[in-house]
Amino acid sequence: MTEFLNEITLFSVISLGAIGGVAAIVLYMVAQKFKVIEDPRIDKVEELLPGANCGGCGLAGCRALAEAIVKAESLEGFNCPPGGNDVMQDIAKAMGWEAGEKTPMIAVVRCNGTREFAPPKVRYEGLMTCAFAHSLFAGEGGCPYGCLGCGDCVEACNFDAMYMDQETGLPVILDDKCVACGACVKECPRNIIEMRKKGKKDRRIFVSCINEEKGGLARKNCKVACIGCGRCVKECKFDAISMENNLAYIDFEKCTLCRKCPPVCPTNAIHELNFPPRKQKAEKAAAKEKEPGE
Amino acid sequence: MEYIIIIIGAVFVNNIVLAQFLGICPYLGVSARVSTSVGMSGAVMFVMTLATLVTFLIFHYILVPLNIEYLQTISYILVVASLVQMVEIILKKVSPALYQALGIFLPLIVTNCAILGVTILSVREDFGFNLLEGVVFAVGNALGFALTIILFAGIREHLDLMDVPKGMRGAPAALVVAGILALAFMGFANLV
Amino acid sequence: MKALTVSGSPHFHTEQSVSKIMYGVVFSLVPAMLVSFYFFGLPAILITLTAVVSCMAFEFIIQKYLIKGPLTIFDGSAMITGVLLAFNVPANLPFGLVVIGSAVAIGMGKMTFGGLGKNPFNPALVGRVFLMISFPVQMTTYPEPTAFTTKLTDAVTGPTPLTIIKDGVGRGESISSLMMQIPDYMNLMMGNLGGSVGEISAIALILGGIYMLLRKIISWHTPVAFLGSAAAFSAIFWLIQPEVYPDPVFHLFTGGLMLGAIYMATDYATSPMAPRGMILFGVGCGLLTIIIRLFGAYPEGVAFSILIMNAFVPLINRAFKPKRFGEEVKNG
Amino acid sequence: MVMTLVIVAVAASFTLATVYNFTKGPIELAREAARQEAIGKVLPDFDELRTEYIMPVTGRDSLEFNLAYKDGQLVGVAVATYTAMGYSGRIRAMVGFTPGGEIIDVVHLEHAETPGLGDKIEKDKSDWSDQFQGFDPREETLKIKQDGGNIDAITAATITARAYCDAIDRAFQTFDANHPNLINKEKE
Amino acid sequence: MGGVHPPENKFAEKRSVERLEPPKSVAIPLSQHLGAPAKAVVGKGDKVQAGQLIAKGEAFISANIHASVSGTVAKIDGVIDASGYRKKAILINVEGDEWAEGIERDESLIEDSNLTAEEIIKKVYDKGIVGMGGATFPSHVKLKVPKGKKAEYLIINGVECEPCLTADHRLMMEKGQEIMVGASLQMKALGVDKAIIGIENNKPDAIAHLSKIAAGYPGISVEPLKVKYPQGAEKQLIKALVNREVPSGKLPIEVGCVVHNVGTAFAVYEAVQKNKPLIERVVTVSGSSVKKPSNFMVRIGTPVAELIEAAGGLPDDTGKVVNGGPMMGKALNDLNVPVTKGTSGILIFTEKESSRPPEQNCIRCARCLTICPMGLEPYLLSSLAEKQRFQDCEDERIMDCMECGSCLYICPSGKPLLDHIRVGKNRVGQMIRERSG
Amino acid sequence: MGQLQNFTKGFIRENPVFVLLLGLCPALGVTTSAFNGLGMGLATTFVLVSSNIVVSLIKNLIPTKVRIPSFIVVIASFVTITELVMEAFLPALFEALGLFIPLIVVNCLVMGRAEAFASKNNTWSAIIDGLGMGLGFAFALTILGGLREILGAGEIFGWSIFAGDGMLVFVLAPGAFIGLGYLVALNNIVKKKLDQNA
Repeated sequence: MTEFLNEITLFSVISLGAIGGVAAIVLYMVAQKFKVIEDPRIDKVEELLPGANCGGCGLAGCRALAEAIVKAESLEGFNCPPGGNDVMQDIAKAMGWEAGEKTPMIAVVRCNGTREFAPPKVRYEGLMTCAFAHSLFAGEGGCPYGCLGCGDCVEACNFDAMYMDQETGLPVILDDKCVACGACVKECPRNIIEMRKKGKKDRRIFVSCINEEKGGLARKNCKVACIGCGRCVKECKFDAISMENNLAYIDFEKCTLCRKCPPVCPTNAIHELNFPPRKQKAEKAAAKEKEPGE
Repeated sequence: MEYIIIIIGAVFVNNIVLAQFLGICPYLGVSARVSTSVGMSGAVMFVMTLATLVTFLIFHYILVPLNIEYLQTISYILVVASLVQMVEIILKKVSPALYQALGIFLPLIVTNCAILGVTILSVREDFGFNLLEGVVFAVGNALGFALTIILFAGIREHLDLMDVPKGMRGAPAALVVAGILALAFMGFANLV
Repeated sequence: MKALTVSGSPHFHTEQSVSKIMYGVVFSLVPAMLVSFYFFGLPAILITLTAVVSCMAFEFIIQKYLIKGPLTIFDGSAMITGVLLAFNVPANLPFGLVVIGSAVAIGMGKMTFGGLGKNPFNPALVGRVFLMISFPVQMTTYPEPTAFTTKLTDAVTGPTPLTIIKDGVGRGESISSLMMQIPDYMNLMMGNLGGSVGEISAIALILGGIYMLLRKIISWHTPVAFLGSAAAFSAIFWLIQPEVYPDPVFHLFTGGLMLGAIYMATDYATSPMAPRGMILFGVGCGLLTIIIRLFGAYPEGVAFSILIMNAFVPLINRAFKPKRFGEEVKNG
Repeated sequence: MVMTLVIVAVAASFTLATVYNFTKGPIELAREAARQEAIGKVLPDFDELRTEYIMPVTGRDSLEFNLAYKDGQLVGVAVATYTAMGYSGRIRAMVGFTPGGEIIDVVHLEHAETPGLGDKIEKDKSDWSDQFQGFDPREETLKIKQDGGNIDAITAATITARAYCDAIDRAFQTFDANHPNLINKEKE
Repeated sequence: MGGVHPPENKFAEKRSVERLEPPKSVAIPLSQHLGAPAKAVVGKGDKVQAGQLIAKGEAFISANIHASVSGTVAKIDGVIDASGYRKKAILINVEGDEWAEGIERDESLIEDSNLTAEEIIKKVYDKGIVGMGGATFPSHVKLKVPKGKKAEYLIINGVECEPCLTADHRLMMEKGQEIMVGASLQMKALGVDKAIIGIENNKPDAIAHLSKIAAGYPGISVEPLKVKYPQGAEKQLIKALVNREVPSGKLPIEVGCVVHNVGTAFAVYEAVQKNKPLIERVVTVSGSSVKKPSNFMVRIGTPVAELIEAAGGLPDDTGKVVNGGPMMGKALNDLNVPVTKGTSGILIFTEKESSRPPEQNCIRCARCLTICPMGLEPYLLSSLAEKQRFQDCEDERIMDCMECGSCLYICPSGKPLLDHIRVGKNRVGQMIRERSG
Repeated sequence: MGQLQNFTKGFIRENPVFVLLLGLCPALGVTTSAFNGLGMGLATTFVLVSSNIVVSLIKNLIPTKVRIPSFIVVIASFVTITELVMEAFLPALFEALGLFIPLIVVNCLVMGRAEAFASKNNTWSAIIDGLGMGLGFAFALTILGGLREILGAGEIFGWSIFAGDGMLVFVLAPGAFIGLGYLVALNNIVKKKLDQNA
């Protein structure tokens, strides 16, 4: 035992203890003297981070990441490679960002101007982005409100929840992948995509057109355009449908998904999604019964 | 002249990143933008010089006389860590502008093996540096780090605008660039 | 009537295209090719063919199976890489190494970054330096030029002028005595000297360069700055100690300086965009070349210096933008 | 807070010291074994070894001279020498001389030369260094042929070969300069 | 700096201006100029005479619009114009060709004028004169020198650097005297004593002709200019003629210059001396496949299809019809769009000519950067815009781009540089507007 | 996450070198041969596991303010122990790894795991985590070392694979970067395949 208590041990313990002590005292004093008041939440987040200061997050160390997170008020776009997902979840918990239930939303494409319904009249050549095509002309189909079909929205989607249907030339949204982030809505230069309530069992009814031109003009370019005839407005019992600028709009907050409006639309501009198929006869009979009563 | 040789050697011939593999983490991590990498280089230069100075004294006046050189690693890391933290705290208070430019990179530097590596190298027997030479050596290495990280940041910004194939995007392309840079720097072999 | 086309302006387009430019470069290399075939014979032809074919093959394989993108092997760029790579190696290099070099040039130098125009470093030089570092023995054994050989092996090998000078100066011999061992300047210019396949004939390379200048494929800035600075820096050392450092003319006509200045440093993707940047780039290349030649371990520094300067290009492009219209108001 | 850190530091250093004390012996043994092995390779049989340090004619650090005796007779001197001219960093080597000054053999101790090229100085990588066996620096020149000496260079690693010669030459020059002294030691 | 040399293709160079009869009906858009649309002052069923005011430009930057024919207003409705979108226009069914009172229709030259500067500007405003070069900036605004600024030079733009177009060239040859008078009137309005007419060297006849006439007009000189595109862009022209650079984001008046097109000078002459509003203009109809490349004097509002008919009809292999020059003009998606005040030419491209080269990787040849007349880096702006880095776009001064199309013309890789840059400009413009309010 | 997954994730999915890009300095610096890579990997594993154990044991005794310095001291101690033991019993490996042994102390992997995992979990999990990550690290280093050894010298673990010279680049500095670059790319692809199958 005495062998181990030789002078090397002594020197080691003393000098390292001294270095440690001096370092700690100096740090303590400096920290006291040069205190800067900051958002206490930064400390809280920093404490949860690994503290390895490896720079793996692309920022200058853990504190920088903590500051960035607190400043951004969200965890989006931040990642801590050594800490992994667990750490991020801890932070979310600590900051209380997880709570708060949102009504599930989903994006819908409000244009049905497929190549069939709105046949191309001119040929577009050049940069295949809607942003540019929009600045150039009304679109191959001629509808100045319709989908340009260059797929800017698909590009914008970070979740692989959209693709371009090569047949129709329209984007398609995959219900199970869409997280309603709104990127596509922002990207569309014609504001065709709308964020709507996901609905019970993913069921949705909406007017798949945003053309505000007069009926004839709209119809000239596209067979399935809303011509602003107003029949659906009359049909709706719940005041969910409004008519403005020759265009019907279904308010998803008021709509009860009763499925009364789609059949009355003369241009089939009203779409219903994820409903079971209609019983043709019963439906017609019901419609006939009602009509005289109205 | 001797100092110039030390610096040229450290910057070009035995570049700290490309030939010695030190400081790779910040080299890959903080080189996304030229402006960031300039800030990082400044911070590294500052800390590397200071740390080498302090550890050099500790090594020669505490560890060697007491015959406890084996405590080099542990005492160095303690010194470097607390030194960096101290500098950071002071800088934050005294000069917020400088802190924004350099200070925010300071925490990264604690675990930057370039600092610890250079402090250990500078007391290596085969260099036999005196204090001033050791400090010049540290400055040279910091310059070498700065040169490579800034060059690298430039190339990365350039690659950002290119559609690098998916598999190679990010770290792989960055590493290959580093490899080619290292190849090119081999041309400086034996310059001094 | 068919449907009208709608597109953004302009509605006119130049006749130039990527492949026209690329094949223009290949065409301008013909004189140098002929000279090397004359001096190195059949092996030079075979090496060039091997490099071109394997470069195109690797580009094809990578594009088809790894990147799965459009195939562009016939746009001429892979061909240029192949020719330039072949021009940068000794004529007696084993074919296996040529293939490895092509794989590195195309795979690592070019396709890693996505292909044509995206590579930060000159692919042919990446291949060359890779070979240089990996196989230093084979890469520094140069055949002596002998007109019209058809022998594939057993060519007489000998040192290049640069190696003679480097070793001689290392021994402490004087330049004037060393100069006796190397061909006179006329022969140097024509290409009658040891060296890589395509770098030997300064005259042929200059001819190609003039052709490219006339066709506006390259601008004069980079080559002139490169050659000028190399001459200037070597002249400074030469004037100080003419017995230790060779004269600028020697530097200009030996090694890969001409090939580098005219063909490698002017590579579009890896050189600066704006004229002022090109000049800085050329000066940097020239300076580094001379430093490596005079003080480094390698007798030749053109490849290294161009690669190093390639790394500076993004920074140079940031620093040297073209003069913006209306930036400084000059009223007069 | 300060106390915690001090306690941690003290605990750590105590542990380390213990380990150090424990490994100190083996480390020295290992070092000594390596040295002995190198000396054994470059010298003939001996039964006694004396070590002294002599400043070389050129260079910064002293050289380690190991004088080997057999039956009281000096049978050879193993010199641990170095050079800073290596391709990358310092090269250290052990050179064995006969009392007359002829080289018995050379082994490298430490180097960071390029693997595949410069590392041909290692005995088990290449027999290049065998050419030093029986080399008499008084008769021939300890330089590579490119530099006008009598040593074949390593292909594509001229610098390493040149550096190795420099290290051996340093050993020889120092040996030569101190020759009478060293021989005299034998008589003591 | 900069500039490209596209093939000139001036097929209609030697064809004198031909006057087209008014069509059966016209559609006169309410927005034919830069700035706010004019407000219609007639209604459905109203009878109008040629030259009668039918819409008033009330905003600061706007212009009056006059009936170009006589007849009955059929309706005011959306009509597809060159922008590709439906815009409000006044449709008039033509009945006879009656002209409003006070307009002199004979061709005799009236040189003298005793109007003051204000009166001239007033007339220019009343008669709805706008820039005829293509930008259609209301001329009266340009003639009013803002407070604190001083005009030194009037520059008359006779460059016509766009390939194919010959309208200005013919006008210079046939109405040289009138242009001189118009220029003198503009000089008076601006209060300057120097005017320079810039003409590219590829029109030696026009240079000779105008130089001869200019000798009789004090202060007016004719300067031959190097042939390059875009020599006729305002800022480039000023640089070439008086060696001054208009600072980024500023107007020419900043360096004491005001630039007007020769067509505008002619229109000013007609407005001031003949009381004639801007209701007709010279339009080149040309193209390699066009049977009869021509220069027509047409009424505003005439459908493009009628012009093409007059030039020999639409060739079968037509791929593209462009309103304006080949470098900056807009491709039409409908041939019934009306001629407006800014229509300088209708160009017809064959299918082969109209297809773009296939896009390849950018090889960084730096051609776009060398030729950019504004000293920008199109390759960089385009990739920044493509990567949606719009802040960087702004820092790289994307807003200085005047969309001359040189970069896309010269690009050997066929990259849609300008397309990307336009998207970028749009987004950066949006950003700037959001920032300022 | 099960303990098994905790253990295996370090090999491909969360490989410290290939995916997290941690500890690259030693990964590049010592991997001139498979043996050196393995040695370095095991040394790091030892430090990682032991410091994880100690950190998880003392986590409640350390005030947060000096948490990081204390952990550094703990790690540094184990690094020094490794250094001493290796020098005593494996002098050849000690020579080969050189500077990179003391530099284990600044390996982000060690610090990161100690902080992120060990300081929040019990000792048993900390051991598993340290072992998994450490062996993943050793795995990566061995692969890279093996690759460089095969291509550069034609050998693996010292056994000759093919005669003649290899590509020298791979034993030199550039080869380290290039080799690692392509291995990271390869790992990305493998990971993607695994994810698709999962």
